[in-house]
Amino acid sequence: MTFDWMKIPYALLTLFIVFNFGLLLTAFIAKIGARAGRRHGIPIWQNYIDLIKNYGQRSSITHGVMFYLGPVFRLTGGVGLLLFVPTIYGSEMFSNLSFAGDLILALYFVFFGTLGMALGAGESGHPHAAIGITRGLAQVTAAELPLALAVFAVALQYQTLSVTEIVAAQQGGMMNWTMFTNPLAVAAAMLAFLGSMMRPPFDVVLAPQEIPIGPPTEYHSAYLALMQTNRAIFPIAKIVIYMNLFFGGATSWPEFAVKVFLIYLFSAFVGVCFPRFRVEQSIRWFLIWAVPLGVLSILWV
Amino acid sequence: MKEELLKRVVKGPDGVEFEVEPLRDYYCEAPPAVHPPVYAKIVEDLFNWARSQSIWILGFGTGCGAIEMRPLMTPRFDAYRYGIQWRPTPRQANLLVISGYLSVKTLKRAIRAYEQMQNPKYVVGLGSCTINGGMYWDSYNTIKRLDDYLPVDLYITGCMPRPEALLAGFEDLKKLIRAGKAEGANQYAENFDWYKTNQKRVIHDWDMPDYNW
Amino acid sequence: MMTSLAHWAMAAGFVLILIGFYGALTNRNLLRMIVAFCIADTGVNIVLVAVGHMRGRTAPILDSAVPVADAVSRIIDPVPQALVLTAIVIGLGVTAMMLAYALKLYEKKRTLDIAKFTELKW
Amino acid sequence: MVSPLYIIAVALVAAFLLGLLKEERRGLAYSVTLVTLALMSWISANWLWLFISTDAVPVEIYTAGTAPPFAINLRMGLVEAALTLLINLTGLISGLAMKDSLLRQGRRAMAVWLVAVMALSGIVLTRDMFNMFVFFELAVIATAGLVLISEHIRNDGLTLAAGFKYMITSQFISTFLLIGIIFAYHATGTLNIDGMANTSLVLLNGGSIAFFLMFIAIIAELKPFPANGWALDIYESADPAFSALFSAATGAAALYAADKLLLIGGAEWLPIATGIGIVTFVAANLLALPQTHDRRLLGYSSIAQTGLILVVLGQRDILGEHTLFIAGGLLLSHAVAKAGLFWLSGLVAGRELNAWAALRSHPLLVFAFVTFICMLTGLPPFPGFYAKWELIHLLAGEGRIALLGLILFSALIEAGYLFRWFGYVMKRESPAEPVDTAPHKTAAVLVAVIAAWGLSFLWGELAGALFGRGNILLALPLLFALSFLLLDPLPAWLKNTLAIAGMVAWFYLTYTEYDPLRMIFAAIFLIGGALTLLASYHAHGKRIGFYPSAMLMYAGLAMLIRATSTFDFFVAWELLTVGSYFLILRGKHSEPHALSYILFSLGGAFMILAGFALAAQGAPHFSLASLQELAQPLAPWVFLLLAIGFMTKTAAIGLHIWLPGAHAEAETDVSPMVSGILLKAGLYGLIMLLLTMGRQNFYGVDLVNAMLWIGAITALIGNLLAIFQEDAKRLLAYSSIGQMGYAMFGLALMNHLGWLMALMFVINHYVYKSMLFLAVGGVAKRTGTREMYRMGGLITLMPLSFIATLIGIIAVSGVPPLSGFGGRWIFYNAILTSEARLPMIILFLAGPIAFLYLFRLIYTIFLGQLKDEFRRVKEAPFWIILPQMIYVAILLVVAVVPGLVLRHVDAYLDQFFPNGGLSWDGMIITSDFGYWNPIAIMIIVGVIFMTLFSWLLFVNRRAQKVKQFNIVFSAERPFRPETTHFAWNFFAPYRKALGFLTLPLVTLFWSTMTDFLHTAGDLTRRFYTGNGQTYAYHLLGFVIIVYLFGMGIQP
Repeated sequence: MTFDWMKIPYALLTLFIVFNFGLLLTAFIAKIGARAGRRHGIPIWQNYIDLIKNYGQRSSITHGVMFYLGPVFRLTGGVGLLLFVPTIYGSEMFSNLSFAGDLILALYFVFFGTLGMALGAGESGHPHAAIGITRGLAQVTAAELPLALAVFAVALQYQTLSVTEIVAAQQGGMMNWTMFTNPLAVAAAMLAFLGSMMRPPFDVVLAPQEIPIGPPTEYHSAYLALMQTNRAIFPIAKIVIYMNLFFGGATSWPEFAVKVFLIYLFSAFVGVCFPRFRVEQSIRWFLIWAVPLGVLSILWV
Repeated sequence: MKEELLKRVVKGPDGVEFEVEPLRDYYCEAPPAVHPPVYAKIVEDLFNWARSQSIWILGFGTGCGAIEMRPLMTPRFDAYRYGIQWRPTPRQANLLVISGYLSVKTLKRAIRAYEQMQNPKYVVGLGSCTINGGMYWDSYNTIKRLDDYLPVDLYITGCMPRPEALLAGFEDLKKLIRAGKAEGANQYAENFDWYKTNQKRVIHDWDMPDYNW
Repeated sequence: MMTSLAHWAMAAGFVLILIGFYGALTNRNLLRMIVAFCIADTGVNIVLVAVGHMRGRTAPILDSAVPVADAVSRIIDPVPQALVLTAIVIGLGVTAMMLAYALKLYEKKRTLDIAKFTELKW
Repeated sequence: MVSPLYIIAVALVAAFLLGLLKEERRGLAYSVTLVTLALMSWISANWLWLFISTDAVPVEIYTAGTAPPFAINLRMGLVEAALTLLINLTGLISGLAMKDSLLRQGRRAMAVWLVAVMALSGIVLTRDMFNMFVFFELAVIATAGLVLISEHIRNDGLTLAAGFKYMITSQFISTFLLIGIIFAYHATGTLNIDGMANTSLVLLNGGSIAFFLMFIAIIAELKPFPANGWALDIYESADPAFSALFSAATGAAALYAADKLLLIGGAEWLPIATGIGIVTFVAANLLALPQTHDRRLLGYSSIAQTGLILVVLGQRDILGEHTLFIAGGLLLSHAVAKAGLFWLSGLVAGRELNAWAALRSHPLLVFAFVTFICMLTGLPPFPGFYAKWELIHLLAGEGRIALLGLILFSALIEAGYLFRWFGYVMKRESPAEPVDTAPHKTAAVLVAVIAAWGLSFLWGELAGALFGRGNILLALPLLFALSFLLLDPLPAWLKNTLAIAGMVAWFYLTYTEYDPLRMIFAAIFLIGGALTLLASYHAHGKRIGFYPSAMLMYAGLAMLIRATSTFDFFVAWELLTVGSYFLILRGKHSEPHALSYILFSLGGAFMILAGFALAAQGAPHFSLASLQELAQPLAPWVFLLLAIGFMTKTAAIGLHIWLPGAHAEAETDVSPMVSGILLKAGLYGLIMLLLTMGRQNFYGVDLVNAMLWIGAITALIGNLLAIFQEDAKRLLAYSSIGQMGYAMFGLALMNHLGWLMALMFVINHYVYKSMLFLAVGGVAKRTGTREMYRMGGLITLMPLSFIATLIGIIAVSGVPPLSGFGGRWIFYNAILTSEARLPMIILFLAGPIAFLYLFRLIYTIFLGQLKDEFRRVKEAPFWIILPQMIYVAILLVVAVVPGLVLRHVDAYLDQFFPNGGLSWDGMIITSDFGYWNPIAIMIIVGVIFMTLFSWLLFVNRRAQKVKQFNIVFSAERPFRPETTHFAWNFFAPYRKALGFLTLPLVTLFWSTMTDFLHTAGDLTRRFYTGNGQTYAYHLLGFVIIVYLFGMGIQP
């Protein structure tokens, strides 16, 4: 098997860019959220400081092997997800490791981190972690459904499962984006997107005082730092998929930055405007509002 | 509550009986370790700077002073812009604010919460009550001097201190941290026996391991 | 065509059978039921004989009065008569058996009411 | 040859001689009785041998030296010889079983016994109507006499009352019979049966009423519903050995008498006989359902069987020359099994069905019981099976569908109460009173067992001669399985080794025969089965009964894939069903679940039988391949029946309620067998069906489309139910339901990738479900519970089980990089080409739900808080771990190189679905839509994972290892692990949101159905009031109804 070894440094470069972008973007979004509350909010570089601090914590404890593996699974999931999807359309350099699999691989790899995190948190033996996981898993099953339907509609629409080809089909003007050619699918997917971002109204998973932030309640120091790293990468990786599928992908880093930011902003926007759902409410909400859109989008194609 | 910590004999599924000693089987018995700064100075300085710019307070209001902390999150004071945030779990928090008088009952919880935080960690005493008991100086139920029980890095006086005072106090704490002088966690580990003796003197129903990992 | 005597006999036989059946179905006393069955048996026997009867012929006994040569044209059908004999014997046996049962049942429960022997059911 | 007349003469002389003996010489009298019966049997046997070995014509015996009509004649032919042998042997063996009672009652009872047997033989032999009447009356008097004499033994009056009721009824019967005979004689001038038949009695003036009277009298002797209250009371109260004679011999004689009468009545009366038969068959089985008294239950069952045989006699117009084979098979099955059961009931002290649990301590008697109920139910290889197969086929060929349906329905009810009873035997608390193991009594039972198997062999040979079928008993896998019956005294490990060796050897012998499709199944059934059996090494002792059952199932599976004709297929299907039933029943609390399993399975099997029968249209041979030649309007029906039949095995929604209990309650090493392996049999059936029949249109409904929907809904509901289970094995069982739904969906897509996905599911599901069941079973074994919330934190104590579970759940969930992902990837590619979008949406919902129960499984068992009492549990036994580790290895290999297996299947599928295959380019697998590179995925994920893991390990190299209570607990501390382990009602929010989907509607439906049947039976039986007069009314009512029906249809 011939393998282009240059792909590795290129992939690492993508990772580096996205990592930094993610740290800044999440801080920026947090600032926007703060502004909505008429605060200044955290400094833009706060995420870097937090990360350094957490890596710099001197002591740590461990609950067992799976406790270690939790964050590792989580970050592997984030990094893998990022690398399995081409970031910049038309760029051989930033097509990453997408030769390994298509859209389906990306969709299922999302769960890799989720599952690993759930296991790690479970190993801590903390009931709140388990409660948080049950909520998270329960919610994600409902939230993933409209996304799956939308993705399927898109795959049907373009008759391919290759992300690159889907992006290619959307080139040549904004009106070729799936957002305009298949608005129902995009609507369904964006509602699903809300559910997967752990922001209000779907953040009961992390209820800070009831079940002190749920799954990661026992995580600290370097474990937490690893998970924070993932917090920077994973949402971007996910948004990259949305961007590629629905919003024409990106042909350059600035376009990438703008699109990712706007998509991210959507969840932040909804998040600051709405209060929290209980889990069963959010499940019903997804089934009643998002799923029919997805169904329609599939029947439409 | 102590009964659960007594030794008990249980029968396994294979019918064999054996003894369970909760303090040994369910809790880690290791004493706290001292974690001196080990990296090169420049690295430690970086870390200290980061620690000072990223203070995560444990969201635990121990007394009436807790009410003065809430405004810090509001637009008026907005402590976030100074890198100060609240975390709901001690594992992730760096700073324990003892907000006002501390009843013996709460002391127990405060000790647990403190011990479960990771090194380095800081304690700030808020209000007069943490210094000398304040108006409760003769109460049967509150402790008088906080630093007999936990290593306090900083006191913020007043009854009550205003949020502005808190902010000022945090800025002072940051200076201490940056200077590498906020080593309360190591101090606690070094003088562990002394602290424990003091703690046990006031907490009569001691129903936990000596160190709560 | 049968003779009118045979008609009457057959009719009487059937009436007896019906009387017997009626008696057996309506009387709850074991002995009365047995008697009713006897009546029915008799009816059956009469019917049997009546079916075999032929007008103007003699009994199927081959003696000097009825030579073997013309027996076929002069005697009535012997088979039903033979059947009746067998049936009577069997009827006797059955009746005796039922009476024995009645006796034993009475010894057991001191009653002859058929409706009292219903432990076995469903 | 000894004249058959001696059968009667010897008995009479002996009975007379007995009267001359002194009352005290009871031993001698008993010997005389037995010798006489043996002599009678010998004469019959001699004749039977003559007729079997040569083509001898039946012999007529003229008693008075003249031909009828002037004298009585007897006839000895094949049937007569067989029946008299049956009667005399039953008399002999029952006499043996009744030894104590006969000795106590003395010579008179023995004489009466001889007369009874003689009279029954006489009924069979005679060709004279009046003579038959005499023999009937003799039988009646003898029966009544026996009852009367034996009364002083029980001394409770019950027997007496029953006897008197019998006398009342027989008075009515004899009146009808006599009047009928005399008028028949009057009309035809003869008493000879053949004479009456030749002169067409029913066509003569008054002849039909005469015939009706005779007919109804003989039929009444068959104890038809509802005129049979008296017979039931006799069954319930009489000595069981006598009941054996009453059921087997009297029944056989009366049936033959009815057969003779039908000869006279001709074709017009056949429907009446059929009608009476089927009503009796259905009603008696229904009434047997609520019975708790063993002998009364057997009585009902006897009546039902007689009804069935009457149906066969009534269907002789279409059964033709096969009537004898069919009726004989059913009659002998009934006679042997019923006699055996009655003799067996003589060994059991209690009269409740539960009391038979005492048998459990005697494996041989349990085997006898199994033999009898399987024989009654008509399972292979017993004669009833052949008979039922032919009967159903001939009925279907002539389009008598309603009758066919009623027979199968009623047979299912019968199987229901018989197997329920067997469940009691195996699982209920054993009563204090032990089984009476007097040698003469057990010998009787064993003779019946030997007769049962002998007859099975004989009928197999007959079927071979008549229809060219192979003898089931000569099939090598079955013989191998049965040989474990003899090997059962050996230690378990030895038998296990033999079993594994046998399965591997069989695979080696046959592997060249399989195409890639069958190869997958063969590998799973045989090699996979052998692998699963490795776990059985953990069992100590002998494990009596395990290996015969398991090997029976595997034999069925092995035969299933090699079957080419519908007959072979169905035989294999029944064998694997029965074998797996016995396996499942071995679980501690599996009684109700095993019952529902066997009922659903048999119901499904009957559907399959009906489907095959419809397809064959009377052809004696029908190969599976010819299914594709079926045309409208038959084809959709056949498809429907077969599909439903197979779907009971894959537990499709609506037919799934048996699975969770059956799989969960089974033993540790049985669960993987019945889940990982057995479920595939249903899929194999569906594949076979779809391959041959393809799409079918049923009144505008595309059946394959319907299957698509069923598959999707099954997947959803299975998964949804799985997340709410507290019992780990039930969770896995529900998960199996869901997985089977996926596979069914894949098949129903009817495209290349859909099938590939289904086959991939077949392999994957075998591997990971076997592994998970073993892992969970090992944990349950160590902890003594299957409730997940009672476990927790076992990861450090059972690390290997944890690893197996972890790999298993990653594979099940379809997360890359393990093999489950391949299935999902193919699935997406498959549905892209399908038009079925709506059911697919349901499947989309089902997918993520799998995460919920999988996480719950691993978390609540292995993570979380360890409980006090489990602090010292050890890792699961080596032999349970070993197969799991092999499965882990397989999963990893398949994950990296799925092409090993898949590309062959993919290539093979090209011949059915030429388009849409995958292309295997080196490491990359490409479909029309996407691509997938398993090795690259594995390497990338592995590298990232290991890098991060080492980094974290380095950073945390000094981390303090803490214990389970060192958690932040809102500044408190946990009190006990039980209150800290969050596990019960794990997905409460989900229940609130979607719980309505899990309402047990299907269970409600089926339980309402069974309740309805029970209630119907329970209400109907109330009309057997126990009053002799009421019974007489029933009889008269029956006569009138039959008269109205029978004479109403006469011209």
